[in-house]
Amino acid sequence: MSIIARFEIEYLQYLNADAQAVGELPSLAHDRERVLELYKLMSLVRVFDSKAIALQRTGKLGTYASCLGHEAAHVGIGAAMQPDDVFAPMYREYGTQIYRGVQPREILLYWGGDERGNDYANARHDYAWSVPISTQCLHAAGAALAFKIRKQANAAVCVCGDGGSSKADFYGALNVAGAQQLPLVLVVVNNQWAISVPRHLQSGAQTLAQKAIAGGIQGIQVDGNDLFAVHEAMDVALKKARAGQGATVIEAVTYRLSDHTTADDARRYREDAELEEAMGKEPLIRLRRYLNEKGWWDDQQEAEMLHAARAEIDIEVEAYLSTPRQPVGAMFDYTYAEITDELAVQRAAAVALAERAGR
Amino acid sequence: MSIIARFEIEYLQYLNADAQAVGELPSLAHDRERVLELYKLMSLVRVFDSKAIALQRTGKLGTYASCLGHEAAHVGIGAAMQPDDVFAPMYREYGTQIYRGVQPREILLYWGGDERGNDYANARHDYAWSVPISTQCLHAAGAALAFKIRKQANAAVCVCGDGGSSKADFYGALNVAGAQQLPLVLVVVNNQWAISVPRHLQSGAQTLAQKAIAGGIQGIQVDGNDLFAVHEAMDVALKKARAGQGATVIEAVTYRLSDHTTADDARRYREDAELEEAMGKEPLIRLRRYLNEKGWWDDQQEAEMLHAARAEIDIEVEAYLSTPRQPVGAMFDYTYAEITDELAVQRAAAVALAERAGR
Amino acid sequence: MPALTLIEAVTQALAYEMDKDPSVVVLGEDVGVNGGVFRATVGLQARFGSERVIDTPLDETTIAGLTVGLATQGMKPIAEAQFEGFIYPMIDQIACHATRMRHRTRGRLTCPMVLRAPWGGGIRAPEHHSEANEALFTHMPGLRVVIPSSPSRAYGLLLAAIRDPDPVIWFEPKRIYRQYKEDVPDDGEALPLDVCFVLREGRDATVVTWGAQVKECLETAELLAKEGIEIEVIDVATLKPLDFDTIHESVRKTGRCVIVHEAPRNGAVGSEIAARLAEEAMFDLIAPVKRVAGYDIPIPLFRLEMEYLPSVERIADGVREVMGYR
Amino acid sequence: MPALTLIEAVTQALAYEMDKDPSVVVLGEDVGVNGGVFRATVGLQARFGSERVIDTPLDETTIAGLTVGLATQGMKPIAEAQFEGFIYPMIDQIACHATRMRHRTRGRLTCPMVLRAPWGGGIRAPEHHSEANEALFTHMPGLRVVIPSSPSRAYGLLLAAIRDPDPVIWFEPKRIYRQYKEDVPDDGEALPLDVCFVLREGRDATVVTWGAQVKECLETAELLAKEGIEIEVIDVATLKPLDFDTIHESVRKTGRCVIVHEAPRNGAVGSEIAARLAEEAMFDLIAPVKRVAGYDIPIPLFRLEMEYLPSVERIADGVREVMGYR
Ligand SMILES: Cc1ncc(C[n+]2csc(CCOP(=O)(O)OP(=O)(O)O)c2C)c(N)n1
Ligand SMILES: Cc1ncc(C[n+]2csc(CCOP(=O)(O)OP(=O)(O)O)c2C)c(N)n1
Ligand SMILES: [Mg+2]
Ligand SMILES: [Mg+2]
Repeated sequence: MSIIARFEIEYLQYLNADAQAVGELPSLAHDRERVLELYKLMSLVRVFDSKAIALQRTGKLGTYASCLGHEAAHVGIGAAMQPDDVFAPMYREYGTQIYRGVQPREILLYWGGDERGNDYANARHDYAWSVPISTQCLHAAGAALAFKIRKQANAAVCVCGDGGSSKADFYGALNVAGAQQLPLVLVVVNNQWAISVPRHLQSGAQTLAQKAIAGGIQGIQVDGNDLFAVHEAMDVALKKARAGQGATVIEAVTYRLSDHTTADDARRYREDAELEEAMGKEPLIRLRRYLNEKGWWDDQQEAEMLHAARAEIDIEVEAYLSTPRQPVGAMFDYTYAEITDELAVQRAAAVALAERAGR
Repeated sequence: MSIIARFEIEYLQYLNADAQAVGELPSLAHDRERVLELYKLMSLVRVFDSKAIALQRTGKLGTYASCLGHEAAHVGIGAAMQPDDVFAPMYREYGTQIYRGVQPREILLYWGGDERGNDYANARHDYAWSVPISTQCLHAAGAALAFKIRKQANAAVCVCGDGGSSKADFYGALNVAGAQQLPLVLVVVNNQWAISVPRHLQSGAQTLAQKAIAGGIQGIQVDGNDLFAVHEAMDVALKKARAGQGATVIEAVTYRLSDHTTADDARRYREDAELEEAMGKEPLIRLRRYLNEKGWWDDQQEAEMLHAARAEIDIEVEAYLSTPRQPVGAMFDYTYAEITDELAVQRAAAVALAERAGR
Repeated sequence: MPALTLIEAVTQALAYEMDKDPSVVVLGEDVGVNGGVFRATVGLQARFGSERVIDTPLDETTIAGLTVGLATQGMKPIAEAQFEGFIYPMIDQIACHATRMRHRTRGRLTCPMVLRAPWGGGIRAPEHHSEANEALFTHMPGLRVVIPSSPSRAYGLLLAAIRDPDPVIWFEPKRIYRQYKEDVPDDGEALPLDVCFVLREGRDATVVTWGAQVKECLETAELLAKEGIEIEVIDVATLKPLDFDTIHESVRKTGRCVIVHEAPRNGAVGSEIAARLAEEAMFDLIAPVKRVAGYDIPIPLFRLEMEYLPSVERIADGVREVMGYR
Repeated sequence: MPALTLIEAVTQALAYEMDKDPSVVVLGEDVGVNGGVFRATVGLQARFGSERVIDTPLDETTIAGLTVGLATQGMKPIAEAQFEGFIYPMIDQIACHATRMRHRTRGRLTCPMVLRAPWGGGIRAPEHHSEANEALFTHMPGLRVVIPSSPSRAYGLLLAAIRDPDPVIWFEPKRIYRQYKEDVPDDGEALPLDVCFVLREGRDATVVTWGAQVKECLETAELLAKEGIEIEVIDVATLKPLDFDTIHESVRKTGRCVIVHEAPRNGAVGSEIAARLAEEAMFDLIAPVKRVAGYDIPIPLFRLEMEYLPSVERIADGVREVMGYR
């Protein structure tokens, strides 16, 4: 019996739950403007999130997936990416998407039951939300393959959850990323729950980062509530990918502070104590403490920033609510590049019916 | 940055390519009767294999997948299993199957285009060959789950190839085996090729055994041409599984000395030199050298054994060739437990048509 | 006698059979403590334990393959796909193995299993939560495909599905999960898996449908009755094997047939019913067959989804059209 | 002018378009050095490099997902499923993403891709190597589904499929891969993806078919001509969208229609054609529609497979049956 292979999984954290530095901080942490920019985005996302939930509760939005508690992970991912990289989200990465130019009104339009929400004005080559779990991981792998074929120095990034890391498509992406040395970063945002299924029922693995080993690629676990750690791991992984040195799995450990979606009630399956404990580690307060302690931020600035954020989101909500429904015929117009004869007949009938009914 | 998990993959070999002991041999190696029994089975399988290829070449069999070079791996797997364990093969594990009671005539009948080949007289709860790659891994996982639910101290064993270890179903089995602590042994018979695709294009992983790490289960690589190593690793893994201590991945490193199937021509994509080198490590000669050096076996015994094996296989071939085709109606009789009205009509029509044509 | 909604009747049937038959197990995502995202398996894990009500990892391929493994080794698994739109990764194991174990092994191994999934549109759900993809399964030899449309039929048919020795695809019309209650005695009485149910008799036209659309068809019948048109409403219920005889018998009487379903029209279960009519009932028909179905587009997100689903208006138009022939 | 078999015409079309359009790439299992297990991609890797002709890991889910990723990011991927029986794990990515990218994003992302697979029975292959599962795809909005039946149609239709801005499922009838040769000029001329081909004219009955079965239908035409029955043979070729007009026009003339396919009858493409006839051609029909199809069972292993596939005998019987009506 001899040992033929050895592996290690590293854990990266810069700011602990008490916002204290653990070892030397990365350069981002010293860049006041940049950190404030990202903090403001995290705050904006949180304002957006609670507004969206309120809209849902009052019947003005469909089912909505909250991102409460994921702000550092999502913004950290976005901040490390370049515009020409490709992003393939699951369904709650508003922080990443807004950073990349997706508008809150677009996000609302989608959850409001209107496909036009996915016709992003910016980030036009990014994927829309991928409801079938982890299928986006293979789109990102395909995008990465396209970069490789075209010798384009960009990377593709996908995000899935702890649940999503059990899925065939995740493993397939991992496998081909290693086999083909793809410029891909697979981020597993491990928020401990997949709806009601706890992390330990998803996998017997000690870490989700170690799944990387199965594909022969690098894996790292980071504190997903630490913006600096997420950003740094992403930055390293992206540079490696763009340089043609292969793929990385990043497990960002965080916690879903909300229900799974507005259609869920987490009290059915989750202990209050667990939630409370997790609240103590949440990313926004942590970063604010860091800013406060640095003397970069005070309560007045916080209040002003929140005021501005609310005003900005109100405009977005207004834009969403005042968007008229698509005409009935629109549902036929994007099935093929050119409508087929058969669909043209169906379209005419549907439009006539709606007209007759005065819709 | 800290290390939060460490892993090692071990390699197991007892007899090297020159049939010399590497370290202390396991108890099996000292059991003359048992080793001879297994050697004879390996030899029988090889006789069977060349006979089957000959039948195919002369139009008396359909496409056939040879097991040349895999005899130690296959027999080693079978020999470590108990009758009540469940076996889920891919499509060339005749060594395992014959050990478990499947008859060569049944194997021929299946490759001869007759479903009755899968109606094994023995090993009645084992699966038939699974042509869709690695789908059998999940059947084995399900069987293991059944054992767990029934608190039955048995294990399920599946085999897939190096190619098969890329497949969604393999990863799914791995994942659930770890999550549910299933009594499962996943054997990857890595013969370096998946038809024309070499091992390195399947995966960037240094070993296929390390895929176990993704599921949080144990993985080990063994010399798949060393009967003792395969048997020992299987024995350990099966005992662990039956004791409720979880699943194992065993990568058995071997080489496909034949074409992929009789429909393939490996000269299109494979260097002769590689094949020649692999011939030097093949399992049968290696074990015979061990037996010879032990003084347990001589040329005369070898000749007699081969003679007997050929006679035995001839009887099987005869039984196969003299099996009349199923009646036409039979193709309708196993779609449902009871034939549906619609199928009864179709059946009557098909039977009438065949009768009219004198078939 | 308990008054139950359709989904409560599903739960009652599951509990009944788990209680009677220790080989019955339930598996899927969130079926355990959470009792399923629609609450179909609520209470089962507490009652029967986590070894028989299993929260699986999030991979539909895994769920399907495990289910085949369980079923072929003496268990009777009832797997859940959380929505019909997530059933696609299960198709490989269903098509290649569940439907063929018996065939492949000449009866040595069999695959008694039920694959349950909420099905269909109309609940203002996100993308992929509103599909009607039953046609993918009715084309596969070896399956039964069932869609109940009332609490009592859900109870009786589900018991039959669980007891059936072959694989059953079982879709639950989620739009009518809680539409109304019905007395559903927990008597363990199964309903037959090979007959259509005639829900309303009528002399003028036969309306054939299944699932949630039964509701619209019955409403249409009320509406048209006021116009003097009496339609016969047939709930197919078991889509495979298809009880064409009941449909044919009705068409013999009415001479007209309108097929209503929410799946896209092209290559749907309605196509097969129309084809059977074209083959076997041509001389019974006064009017051409009429299909009122989903359009051949992906079902739109919810702001437009009701424009997509067959409405009372569209069904009534369809019937009036065939009434134009005499 | 090169005389090519059907599979050689496929290779020629692939090479033509790869040469013209650098965004075209080929991916699948064994498509590289080996040139595919049937030799459809032979020579392509040597000519266009291993970055454009990619041997993927052995996972159909991966191949399908990569293909969607490539297609949505400016490439034109042509993926191969090694056999139609291994296409099932691809259905999720096809149904949920390939068909919907355009729809979901209102045209922002599109998915121009071709998924090729050898298709159909009759070559004495092992289990799962003889399926005819085209109906699973014709039901999906957003797809085109094409099955060529001659070398020149294979060439022209494949070029059209590659150039099409939407996803195309492309099945190759492997039984006639090398049945005969035809002059197929390498002129880059595509054929239309929305018409049926009338291969033989006839006044008495319309026989509608596709794929390898075209061969049996044309043979049946010869046979029946000797009995004085003249059948019109239509090769549907593009199954989705369906050119029903050509079929209808023929039926208007003949008044009789026999639909021939090797897939199981229930819920097949033949069902849709028969349904359209029942809806739109009832008063043109003298005889009921007749389907001659695979039985509703898994296609048997090869010792019995020819008993399963529609034969000249069965097709002729079908035509004779509809000829009984006048
Ligand atoms: C293929 C598929 N199966 C099931 C679902 C239903 N579903 C939606 S989210 C979810 C849990 C996802 O958990 P995780 O991946 O951990 O992400 P999280 O929601 O926790 O961020 C499930 C099961 C789905 N969307 N897709
Ligand atoms: C799902 C699926 N895809 C493709 C194939 C075609 N195929 C048959 S064997 C094979 C290669 C298998 O290689 P490996 O797993 O290494 O096993 P080996 O044949 O080398 O023992 C392929 C691609 C198949 N049978 N099933
Ligand atoms: Mg989660
Ligand atoms: Mg191999």
